[in-house]
Amino acid sequence: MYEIIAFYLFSALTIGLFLITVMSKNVLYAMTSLAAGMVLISGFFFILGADFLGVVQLIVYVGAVMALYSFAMMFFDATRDIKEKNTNSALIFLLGGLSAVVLVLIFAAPIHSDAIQALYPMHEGVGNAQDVGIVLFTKYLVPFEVAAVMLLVAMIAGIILAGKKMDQSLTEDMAADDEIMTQKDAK
Amino acid sequence: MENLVYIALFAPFVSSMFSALFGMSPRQTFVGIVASSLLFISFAASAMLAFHVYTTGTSVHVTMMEWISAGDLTIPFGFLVDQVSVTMMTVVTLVSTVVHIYSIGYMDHDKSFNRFFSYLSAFVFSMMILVMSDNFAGLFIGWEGVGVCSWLLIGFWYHKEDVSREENPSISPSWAANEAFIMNRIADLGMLVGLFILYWNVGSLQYDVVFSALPNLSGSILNAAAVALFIGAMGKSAQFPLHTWLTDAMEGPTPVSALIHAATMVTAGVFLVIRANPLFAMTPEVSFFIAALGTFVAFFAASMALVNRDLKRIIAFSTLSQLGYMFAAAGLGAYWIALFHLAAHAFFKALLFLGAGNVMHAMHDELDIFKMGGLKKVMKWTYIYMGLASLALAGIPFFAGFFSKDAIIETAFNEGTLVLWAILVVTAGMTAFYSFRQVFLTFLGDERYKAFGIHPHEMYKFVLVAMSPLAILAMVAGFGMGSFEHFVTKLLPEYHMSEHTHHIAWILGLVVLVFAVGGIWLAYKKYAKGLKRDEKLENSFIYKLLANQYYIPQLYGEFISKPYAMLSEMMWKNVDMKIVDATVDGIAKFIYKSGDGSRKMQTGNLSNYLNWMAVGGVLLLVVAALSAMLG
Amino acid sequence: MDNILSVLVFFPAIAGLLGFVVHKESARAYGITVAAIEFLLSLWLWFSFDTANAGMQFMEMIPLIPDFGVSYYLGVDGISLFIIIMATLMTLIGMMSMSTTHNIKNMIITLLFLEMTMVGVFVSLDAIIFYLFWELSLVPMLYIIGAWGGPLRVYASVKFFLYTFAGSLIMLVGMLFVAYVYHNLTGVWSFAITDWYALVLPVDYQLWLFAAFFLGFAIKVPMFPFHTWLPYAHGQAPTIGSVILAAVLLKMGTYGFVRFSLPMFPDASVIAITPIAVISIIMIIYTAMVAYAQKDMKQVIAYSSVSHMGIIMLGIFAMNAEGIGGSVFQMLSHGIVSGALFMLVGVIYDRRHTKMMDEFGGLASVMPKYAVIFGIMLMAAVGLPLTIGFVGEFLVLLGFYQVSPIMTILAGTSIIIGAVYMLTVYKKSFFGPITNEANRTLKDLDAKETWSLVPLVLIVVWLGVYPKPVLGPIDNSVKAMLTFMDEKAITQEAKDMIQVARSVTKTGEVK
Amino acid sequence: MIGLTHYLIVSALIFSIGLMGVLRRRNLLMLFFATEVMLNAVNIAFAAISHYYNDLTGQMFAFFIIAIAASEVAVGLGILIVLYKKYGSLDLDDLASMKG
Repeated sequence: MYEIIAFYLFSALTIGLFLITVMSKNVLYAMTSLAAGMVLISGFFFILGADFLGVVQLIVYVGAVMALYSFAMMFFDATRDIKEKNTNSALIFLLGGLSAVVLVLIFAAPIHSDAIQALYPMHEGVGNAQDVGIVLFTKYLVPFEVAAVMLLVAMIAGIILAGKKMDQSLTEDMAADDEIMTQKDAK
Repeated sequence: MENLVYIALFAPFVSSMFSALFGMSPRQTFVGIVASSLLFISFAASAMLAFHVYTTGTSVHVTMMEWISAGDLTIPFGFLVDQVSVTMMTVVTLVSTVVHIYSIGYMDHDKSFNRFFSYLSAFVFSMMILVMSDNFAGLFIGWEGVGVCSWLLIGFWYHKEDVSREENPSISPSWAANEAFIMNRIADLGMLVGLFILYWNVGSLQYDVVFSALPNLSGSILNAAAVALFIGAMGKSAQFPLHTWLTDAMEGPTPVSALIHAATMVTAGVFLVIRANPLFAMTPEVSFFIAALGTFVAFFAASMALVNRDLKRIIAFSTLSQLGYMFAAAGLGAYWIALFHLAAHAFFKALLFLGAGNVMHAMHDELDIFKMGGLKKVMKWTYIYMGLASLALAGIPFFAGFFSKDAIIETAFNEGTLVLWAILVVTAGMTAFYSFRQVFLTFLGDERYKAFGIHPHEMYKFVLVAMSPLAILAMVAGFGMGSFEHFVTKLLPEYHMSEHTHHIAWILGLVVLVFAVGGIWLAYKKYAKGLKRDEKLENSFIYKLLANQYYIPQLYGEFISKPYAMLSEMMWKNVDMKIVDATVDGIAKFIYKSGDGSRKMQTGNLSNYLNWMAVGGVLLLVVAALSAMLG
Repeated sequence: MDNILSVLVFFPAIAGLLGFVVHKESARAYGITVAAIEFLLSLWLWFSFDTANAGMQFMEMIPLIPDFGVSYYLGVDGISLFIIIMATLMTLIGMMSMSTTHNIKNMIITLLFLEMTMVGVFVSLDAIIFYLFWELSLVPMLYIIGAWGGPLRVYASVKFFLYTFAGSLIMLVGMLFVAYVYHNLTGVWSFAITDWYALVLPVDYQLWLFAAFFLGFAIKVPMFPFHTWLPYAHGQAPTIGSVILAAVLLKMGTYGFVRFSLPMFPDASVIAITPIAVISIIMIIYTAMVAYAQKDMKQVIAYSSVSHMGIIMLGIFAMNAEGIGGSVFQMLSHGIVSGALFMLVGVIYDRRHTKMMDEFGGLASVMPKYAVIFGIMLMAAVGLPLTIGFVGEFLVLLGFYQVSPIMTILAGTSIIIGAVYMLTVYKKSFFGPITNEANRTLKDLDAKETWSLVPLVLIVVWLGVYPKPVLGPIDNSVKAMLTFMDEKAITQEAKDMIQVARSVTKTGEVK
Repeated sequence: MIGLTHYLIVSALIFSIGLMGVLRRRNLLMLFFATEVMLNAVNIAFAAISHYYNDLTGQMFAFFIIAIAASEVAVGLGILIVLYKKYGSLDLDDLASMKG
């Protein structure tokens, strides 16, 4: 009973929050609701018994990713409302709606699961983190290492891409840039 | 004997090659002399072979080498000298030799003198292959070979311009040459089909093998083969409806007309029917058709000759008519009579043409007999020769034509085909009329040529001498009829008149004679005193119809050549360019345009790309859902 | 020399590579020398060829990708031998007569590469190697047309390339499928044609595969309605390009039918007789009519090529030794005759820079030697007996008569309409008075042109009078192939249709 | 009782919301947000499948997706900053240099 309530609560909340993320004109609102949605999704993971995944979700998404976004926001003007041309919104809603309907249809259809056998079954009485650790460091060791390298690469890439001309302000108007350029030319 | 065969065959070839060496150099008389001597050697060899065959009664058969060998087919270059072929060889080489010598005189002003001899000898070589071959394929080599030589020789004066049909019915020498070649090709297709039929049913194209296998074949195959071969014969012998090329072929130099289009090549069709007599003897329906067609052509051609004004064309029509006689005889089963008429006709018709050549030479290539007259004074010998030949052609007793033609008419009576007999008799009268109309208009009466400022002169002496063998043969050849029959019937089936026919033969002969003499008399009355033009007659429908050759050349032009050209044009411009090629280009254009069109999708706007991606994704989802539901 | 075939294939290519260092002035002499050596090598191949042996000879085999059974596998039999000799001969003659002067070095090198691919196609016994050479041959030709061609050269060369390329890709799919089936049946991969021969396929497989190969070959032949690239390619190509294209490249298509389609898919081939015969007859008559309507001398020859290729196609599907042997012979005949005709058109084009017939007229008076050689080639083209053209055409029609008399008569009209357009060309160009003053001063054939054309004339006459040395080995190999097909055919209809050596109804048998 | 289907439907709905965001938004930052939403939706599905089939593979996938999402954000944001420096805008309509 507790599980049902939790599921519906989380579902309603995440859908609502993500809708705000997608619809909102304000970047700050969007980001905040996204972060909240992420937290609630970790709730799903806890319900599902994937404790470790839930924790990772919290740490990585809500902690790291959101932090990245918030830092990135500092480069841009987050206070301004975003002006977008929303052409063809009918098509967009149609596509979104259609995909939702079709996906739901597919998933709602009975899934024949007889043929599916667990390759790496969970063990009763053993913690999720332990299970995950065993699989991650045996079967998925190589992908895990690759993922680690990828994260390193991404980090370096992020620093290099964002780090150029850090001395210049992005939020001030571009005229300053031009001034600098003209000064350089003058020299 | 084998060497003689090769000498007879290859002497003309050597002559041709020798002349060809000088083909592009200016006129050299010795070329003509060498060519003529080589031809005479060929004639001598042929005569010796004839003597050999005549005395021993055996035939000479040589196989030179294998030609084509593929699958089960083996075609050798084999040559057979028997009674039929040796007759043809002798006639061909004799007339050829005379014509060669004649040409030295006739072509003496022509800058392509050497080239002419090369072609002429090549023709003789082809003709020798045609008559000597021991198989149908070899015959076909000669058949096509004479066709090409005929093309070369008709178009000898290729530099002449095309003119309208009203000005010159055969447009130009090169046009006439092409017409002749193409018409012959139509018939050659029939001939080829005949060869195929025989091969696939007999397994060989050798005469002896084919003929001995004939009794085993079914009637329909025999008929098909006979019809196909006869179609081939119709082309070469210019039978209706493939006859128009022969008169147009008169564009060629006159010696060519004498040799090719009178004495030898055009008789190849008759030769084929005689050669394949076992086949035709087994197909009475086809044979009767041949006889009927021959009779029709005899009359048809004679009718056109009645009103024609062109010296050579009249003779050409008469050739056509005489070929009809030969086919009539062959079709009625009297093969040896056909062959006899072929030989006799070769002599007097060649003589007639050569005489016409003399007149042309004298009249500076004027051919309209209405512009001649009175030439007897300056061209006595030519007059005599042409008179003799015309007498022979008309079938006046004791000249060559009398015996042979009479025999044919008698055969028609003997076979009970009285309609054919009647037509042939009437045609004999017409023959006499047009022959003498031509002779009288040319040689007698008022000297109309003077109005055109022409000063005619007699031909060179040696030319006249060279023509004399033909003249003599035209007079006396008929007397050899008995021994000829004896000679060739060793090979050809004998033909005997019935008791009844034999009984009344003299009456039949008399009837023919009455018609012939009547024809001559009519011609004499009308034309000997000079030309009196009868406007009313000349404007009558029949006269115009005949003068325009029943409008058949025009019909062919309007209903075959022109539509073919138009259809070709349409095939090219509309079908090939606008349908076939346009389809291909259309596919290419479609690919290009679809690329060009879809290029607009590349707006560079990521949002649009995302939209497209989503559309694709959703579509795939839908497909997945549908297939899951349906599957 | 055991590996004479490899030498034949790669000698021109290596010589072509070396050609890059040859000086421009001597490039032509170099090319002619190489081509002459290559020609002599091919003649040597003929002399050491065992004419009594109907099978493959001089075989070489080096595995290239053993896992997939791809190997460098060469061999010749009576069918391919003479096509190879013709290819080397026509390359030599083409180079000798070549009048191109700009970029001559590039031209020579391109031609030598082309020669490699041409010889390669005809000696390959491995489908992948065959395909490789087949496609490679497009590249030099594309370059020749595109670089030395007429005003529309880019369009023509791209059309030529894409069209034939599209067809051969489908053929490649077919080849891969055959290999796949072979793998399924035997458990090993092989692309060797001789291995494929042993494969007995069900009729429906045969039909699909036949169709796939058909597309590749038919476009190359080119069969109606895939022929429209040809007039453009010929119309725009330089003389040498047209000569090689008509003489050799087109033969690849018909050769492919003989080498692949017939022995591999005998039942499908028998089923295809009627449709292919109908297409062939359309080709023969239709393109002959189109040729008649042309104003451009070269286009006439180009369309006449299509018409003649129709005869060859008809013979291949006669399914008897006469027809197929005649077809192979006709390939040689057409190669030499049409090659010579294109060279002749090139001669007049060099002098007048036009190929339009109404520009000419009366050429026979000013250029007698030219007119004579043109006349001989024309007569060979219309199939005059005692020229090379007759033997093949006669045998093809004779062979096909057994299949269908009516169709043979229709196809036989080619001897009539062929004469119609050829004689029309001759009359328009050579006969009549000289109407165009520019023609009055034309020079007759010079030594270079004469020396390149006279050998062809000699061959035309020699093989017309005495075709046995060539026809004999062809006949042997064709008979062997037919015997093999007859044994391999699974349906009774096919067995009945394929005539080995018992083609003639025995005398006395009443049908 | 809540079954796998329920989770999958929720996942599908969230995914569609993300998709709609991707389609609708022109601002690159917002696009990133929408992408995150989609990734999370998938993660839910994986975790649910993992749970209901009693198999850890699904969770493994989710881990890697999170790892990839993290790198994506790091690199992506770096690129965004460079873009913003260069064009002064993050609007897709202004960034049409790939027009074909």
